[in-house]
Amino acid sequence: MIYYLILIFFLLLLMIGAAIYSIVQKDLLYAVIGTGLISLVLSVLFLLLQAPDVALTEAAIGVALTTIIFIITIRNTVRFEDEVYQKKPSKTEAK
Amino acid sequence: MVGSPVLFIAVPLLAAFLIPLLGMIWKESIRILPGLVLLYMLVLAVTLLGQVMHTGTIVEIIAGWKPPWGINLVFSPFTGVLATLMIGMGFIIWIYSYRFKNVDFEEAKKYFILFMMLVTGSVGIVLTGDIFNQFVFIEITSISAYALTAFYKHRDSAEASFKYLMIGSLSSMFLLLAIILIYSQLGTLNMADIASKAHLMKPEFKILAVIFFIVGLGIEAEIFPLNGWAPDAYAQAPGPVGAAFAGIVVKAGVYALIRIIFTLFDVSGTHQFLIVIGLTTLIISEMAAIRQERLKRMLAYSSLGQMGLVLVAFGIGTEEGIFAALFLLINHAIGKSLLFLSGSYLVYNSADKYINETNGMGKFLPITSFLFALGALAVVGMPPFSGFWGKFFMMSAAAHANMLLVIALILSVSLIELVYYFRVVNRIYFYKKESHIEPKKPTVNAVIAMVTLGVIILVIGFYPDVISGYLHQASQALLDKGKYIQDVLSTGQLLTH
Amino acid sequence: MNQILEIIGMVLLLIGGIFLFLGGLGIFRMPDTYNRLQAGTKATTLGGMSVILSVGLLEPGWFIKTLVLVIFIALSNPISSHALARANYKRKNYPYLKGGKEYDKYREVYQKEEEETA
Amino acid sequence: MKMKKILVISLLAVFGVYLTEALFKLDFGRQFFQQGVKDFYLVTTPMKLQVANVVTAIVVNFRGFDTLGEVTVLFLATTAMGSILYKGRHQLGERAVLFSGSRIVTTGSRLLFPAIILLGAYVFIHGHLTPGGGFQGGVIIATGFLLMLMAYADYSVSHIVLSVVESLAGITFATIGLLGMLHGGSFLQDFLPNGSLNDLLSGGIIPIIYIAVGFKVGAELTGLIYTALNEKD
Amino acid sequence: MNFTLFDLKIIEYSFFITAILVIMIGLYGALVKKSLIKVVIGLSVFDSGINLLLISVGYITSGTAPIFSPALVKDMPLTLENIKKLSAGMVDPVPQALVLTAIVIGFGVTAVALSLVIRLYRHHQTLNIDEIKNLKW
Amino acid sequence: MEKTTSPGKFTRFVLSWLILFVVWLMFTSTLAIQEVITGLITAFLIALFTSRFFTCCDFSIFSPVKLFYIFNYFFVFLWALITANLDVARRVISPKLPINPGIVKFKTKLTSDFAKMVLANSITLTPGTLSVDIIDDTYYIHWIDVKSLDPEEAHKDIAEQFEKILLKIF
Amino acid sequence: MLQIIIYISLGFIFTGIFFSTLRFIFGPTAADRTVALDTLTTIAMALLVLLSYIFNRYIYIDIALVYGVLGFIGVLVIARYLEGAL
Repeated sequence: MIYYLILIFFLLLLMIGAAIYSIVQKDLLYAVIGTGLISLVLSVLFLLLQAPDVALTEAAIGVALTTIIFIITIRNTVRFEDEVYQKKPSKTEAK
Repeated sequence: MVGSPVLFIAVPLLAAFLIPLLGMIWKESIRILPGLVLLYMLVLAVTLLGQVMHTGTIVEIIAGWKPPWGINLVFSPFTGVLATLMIGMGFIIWIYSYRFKNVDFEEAKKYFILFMMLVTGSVGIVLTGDIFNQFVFIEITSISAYALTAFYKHRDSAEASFKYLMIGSLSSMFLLLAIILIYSQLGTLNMADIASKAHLMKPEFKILAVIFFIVGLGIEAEIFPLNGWAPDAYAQAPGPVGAAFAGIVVKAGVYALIRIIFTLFDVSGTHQFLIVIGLTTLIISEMAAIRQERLKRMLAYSSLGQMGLVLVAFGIGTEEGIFAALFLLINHAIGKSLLFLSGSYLVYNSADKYINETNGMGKFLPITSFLFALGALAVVGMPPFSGFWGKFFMMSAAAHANMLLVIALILSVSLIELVYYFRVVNRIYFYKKESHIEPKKPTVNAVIAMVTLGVIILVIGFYPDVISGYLHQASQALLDKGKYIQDVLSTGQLLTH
Repeated sequence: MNQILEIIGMVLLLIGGIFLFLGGLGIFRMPDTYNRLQAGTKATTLGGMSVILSVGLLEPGWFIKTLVLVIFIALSNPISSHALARANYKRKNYPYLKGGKEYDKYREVYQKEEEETA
Repeated sequence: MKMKKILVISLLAVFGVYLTEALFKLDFGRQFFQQGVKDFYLVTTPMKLQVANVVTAIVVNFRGFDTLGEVTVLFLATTAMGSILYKGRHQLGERAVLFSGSRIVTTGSRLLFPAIILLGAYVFIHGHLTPGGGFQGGVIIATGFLLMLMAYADYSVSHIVLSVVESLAGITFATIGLLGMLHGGSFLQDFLPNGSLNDLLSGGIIPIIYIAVGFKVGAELTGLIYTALNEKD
Repeated sequence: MNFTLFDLKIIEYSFFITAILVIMIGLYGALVKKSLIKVVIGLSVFDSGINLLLISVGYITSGTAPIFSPALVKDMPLTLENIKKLSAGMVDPVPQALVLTAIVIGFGVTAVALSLVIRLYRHHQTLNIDEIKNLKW
Repeated sequence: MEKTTSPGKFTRFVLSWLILFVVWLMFTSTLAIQEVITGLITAFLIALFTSRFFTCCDFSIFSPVKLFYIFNYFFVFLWALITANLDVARRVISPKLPINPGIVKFKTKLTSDFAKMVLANSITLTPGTLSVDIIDDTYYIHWIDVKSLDPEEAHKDIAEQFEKILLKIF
Repeated sequence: MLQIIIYISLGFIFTGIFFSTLRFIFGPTAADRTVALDTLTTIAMALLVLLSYIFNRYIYIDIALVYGVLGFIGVLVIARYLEGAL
C-alpha cells in the first residue's frame, strides 16, 4: 500500500514541480516542454482516478497538440522571455 | 407547433458548416445565407413569442431525455423577448454589413460565419436551461467575439482582442469552478433542478459559487471591476461588430447574471449587491465617458454606464423594476447600436477617430448625422423617444421602492450623458468641416439598416404600449421562480425507444 | 502451462523494471547528449518492451494488444532518438570526445555543407 | 513592479486557502448528494442504450448538444485562427525543400503514417466500447498528418479537400440531429436500433456521430496545424 | 488482483491541494508574467488544475471506470439488479464528460490566443507586455 | 516528395490493405464478424489514399526463404538488443564511466530506403552505437567506445551481421 | 509473490522517472531535456500498461498506445524545431 502512497505523492509533486518549472523558466521552449510534462503526469493521474476517457484526451491534446502549437508560435516569435526583436537569420543561412 | 426553439441553434450551425461548401460554388452565398438564416430565426422568434404569450412557456427537450437528465431549452416570455431582440439586432446589423467593402472573399466568409455564430451563441446563452451548456455557448460567443475584434489587421485591434481573450478565458475558468462546486453538492446541472435543490447546498459553497458566477459572468455583462476590456474591444472592432457587442453580447451576459441571481440561488443581499455594483459601474463609466477624445471609446464607456443602469433597475427587484430594466435593455440595444453604426460612418476615413473629426458632418452626411442625433437623444432619454420611457419607468419603480438616492443619481447621470452627447451633436451641426477629411457616403443597405433602427426608436417612443405588454409578461416570468421550476421539470414523459 | 507463463512474466517484469531504472540513471549520469541518448534509448526500449510483454504473458488474453505496443516501441524509439541526435548535431552541440577531433567523422560533412552554402 | 507581484501572491494565497478550506468539507471519494443525475446515466446506458462506455453515452447522447457546441468551438477556433493570422501564407515550398528530414525519419514516417491513421479510425469507431471517441481519434489523425508535414518539408494538404470533409462531417452531425427531430420529436434523438451491449454495431446514433466528429476534428486540426505551420514572416 | 486505493485520508486531500496549487501557479503566471507566451502557458496550466479538480470531485473510493467492458459483464445476465450492483462501484461519469468538453474548448481558446500572440509580435516586434501598451491596460 | 523505387500501384495497394487489415485485427484482437467487416472496409479506405506512401516490399516477401531470413534476423536482433542492454548497464553502473566516444562512418551495400532504415534502427538498438545520419550510402554512427576509425573495420564491427541478412531479404 | 514483484518493479520505475526528471531539470541543452521527455514517454507507457494490469481493465491499454504515438510525434516535432526545420 505504501507504494501507492509514494506513487501518488510522487506524481502530484512532479506535477506541481512541472507547473512551477514551466512558469519560472525563462526559456520558453523549456517552459513548453514543461507543460508537456504536466500533461504526461496528469494523464497518469487521470488513469489512477479511473477516468480513462479523460486520460486519453489529455494525452492527445495536452501532450501532442498544445505542445506543437506552442512550438510553432515560438518558431514564429522568440524563444527567450526577455528577448527583444532581432532579425532572424533567413532559412537558407541557417542550414 | 410552428417550430421548436432548438431550431434557433441547429439551423445556424447547419448553415455555418454549409457556408464553406456553398461558397466554393456560388460566391455570393456567403453573404446571403447568413442573412436568410437570421431572417428565418427572426420570423420563428416572433411567431414563437406570440404563441408563448398566450400558451405559456415552451420547454424543448433535447435527445429525448426529460430534464434534469437531458439538456433543455426554455422559451419563456422573458427569454423569448431577449432572444427576439438579439436576433432582430443581428438581422439589422447583417443588413448594415452586407456590402462589406475592402475585404476579399476569404475574409468576408470568415466575417459572416463568425458574426452568425456570435448571434447564435448569444441566443443559446439565453435559451438554454443547463449551466454547462450555457458555458459552452459562452465560449462560442467569446471565441467569435475575439476573432471579430481582431478582424481589422491594425495593431491595436490585436492588442484589444488579446486583452479581451485573457480576461474572457480567465472568467470562463471561474465559471467552470462554479459549475464544479454546484455539481459536487447537488449532482445536477439543470438550472431548474438546481433552483429547486439550492437549499441543500452548504452555505459556504453557495456563497463561493455565487462569487465565482459573478466573477465569470461579470466579464460578459461588463460590471465594474471586470470591464477593462470593453472600451478597447468596442473601439477596435469594426463598426457593426461594436454594435453587435452593445446590442447582443452584453445582453446575453446580463441575462446569465440575472438568471443566476434571480432563479438559481436565493442568497440574501445579492439585490443590494446588484444595486451597489450597478451604481459604481454607472458613475465610473459615465465619468470616464465624458473625458474621452475618441468617438467609439466614448460610446463604449457610455454603453458600460447604461448596463450599470440596467443592473440597478434589476436590483430594485420588484416587477416594476424588472419591467423598467427590460425597457432600458431594449432601448440601449437599439439606440447604442444605432450610435455605433452611424458613428462609424461619421469618422469613417479618419485614422484616429477623434471626436473633433466629426466637425460639420451634418452638411455632408445629413441622414447619418440625423440618425446619430436621434440615437443620442434616445440613449439620453429625451421625452419623445424610447429612452425616456425606460428612465421614467425606472424612476417610478425606484420611487415605489423608496430608493430616492437612486433617482437622484439617475437624474444626475442623465445630465452627464446629455453633456457629452451634446458635445458631439454640437460639433456635427455647428462646426466647420476640417478640410483634410473626406466623408464617406453610406451604402444603401447601411442606410436601410440605420433608418430601420431610427423608425423603431420613434415608434417605441410614441407608442410604448407596442412592447410593454410583452415586457410585463416577461418580467412576471422572471420573478415567478416556482413556475419556472415546475415548467421545466414537468416537461414531457421520459421518452424511450 | 499458465504457471510457466506467469513465471516468465514475473521475470520479465522484474528485468523490465530494472532496465527502465537503468535508462533513467543512464541519462542522468552520462556526460553528453549522445551518450545519454545511447543509454536512454536502449535501456528504455528493452525495459518498456519487457514490462509490456510481461503483462501480456501474465494475462494471456491481452497478448496481441501488448504485441502491438512492443512493435511500436521497437519502431519509434530508435527513430526519435536518431532525430534528436541529428538535431543536436545541427545545433552545433558537438559530441564529447576523449580522443581528439579525428574521432568525429561527421564534422567533415557538416563543414563541407557550411562552405557550400556560404 | 515588485509591489504587484507581492499583491498578486498574497491575494492568490488568501483565495487558495479559502478555496482549499471549502473543498475540504467535500468528502473526497464519497458523494455528498443523494440523488444526482449520474445514477440514472449509469443504469440507463447499459440497459436501454446498450452502450458500454457511459462517458461516451453522456457526451454523445444525454448531453449531445454540448458536443455539437464543442465541435462548433473547434470550427470557430480554426476559422478565427485563419482570420487572425496574416494572409500570404499557403505558399508551397515556403518551408524549403532542403529541410526534409533524414532518410530514417522520412521512411519511418511513411511506415507509421497509415498505421496512425488506422489507430485514429479505430479509436473513433470504437468510441462507445473503449475509452476514446471522435475527438481523440480526430486528434490522432491530425497528428498523423503532422508527422508527414514534419518528415517532408514539401508535403502539402489540399485545403479544399479539408474544407469539404469538414463541412460534410458537420452537416452530417446537424442532419442527424434534425432527423431525430423528424422521427421522435426532439433534436438529436436516437432513432436507430440499439443492438446489444459490447457489439460494434450498437448504441444507435452514437457511432455515426462519433465517426462524423472524428472526420470533422481530424480535418479541422489538420487545417489548423497547416495554417500555423505555413505562416511566414 | 484487487488493490484498493486511497485508504488514507492524506491522499484524499492531497489531490485537492495539488489541484488548487496548480490553479494558483497558473493564475500567478497569467497575472504577473511579462511574456505573452508565458501568460498563455499560465492559462493552460490553470486549465490543467481545474480539470484535475473536476475529476477528483467525481472520484469514488475504490471505484472503477464507468465502462461496462466485456470482461466486467462476462458472467452475469444483464438484469437491473446486476447493473445496479456494478454501477455502485463506478466513479461518477458526469465530471468526466464535462472535462472532455472543457479540455477541447481550452485547446480552442489556446490556439486563438497563440495566433493573436503571433500577430502582436508582428506588429510590435516584442512579446513584452509592458511594451505593448498602445491602449491603456 | 521523392519517388521511391517501390513496386507498382496495384501491388502497393493490395499489400497496404493487407497489412492495415492485420494491424486492425491486432488492435481489436477479436474475430467477431462485425469487427472483421468494419476492419476490411476501414483498411480499404485508408489504403486508398495512403498506398502511395507504402515503401517496404512486394509480394516476394512471402516466399519461404525470405520469411526464414526475417525470422533469423529477428533472433539476431534480439540477441544484439540484450547484449546492448547489458553493455549499457555495465557502463552506467560502473563508477568510472568507461567510455571513449566518437562518430565513425562507413558505407553500406543496401539499396532500398526501407532496408536502410531497418539497419539504422538496428544499429541504434545494438551495443554502444547510435545512428546520427545517413547521407546517400554513408552511415554516420556515434560509437560509445570507438575501436577503430577505419570505415571497413567499423562496418565489420557494427553493421555486418545485420547487413548480411538484410541483403538476403531486400 | 506477484504482488511483491510488481511493487519492486514499480519502485524501479519510479527511480527511473526520478532520475529522468533530474535530467529534465538540470539538462544543460534543449536536446537533453527532450531526451528526458522521450525517456519519460516510454517509461510512462510501461507504467500505464502496468497500471491497467493492476486495475485489471483491458481497455486501459489503448491509452498507453495512443500516448506512445502522440509522445513520439511530440518528441519528433521538438527535434525538428531544434534542427531549425520546422
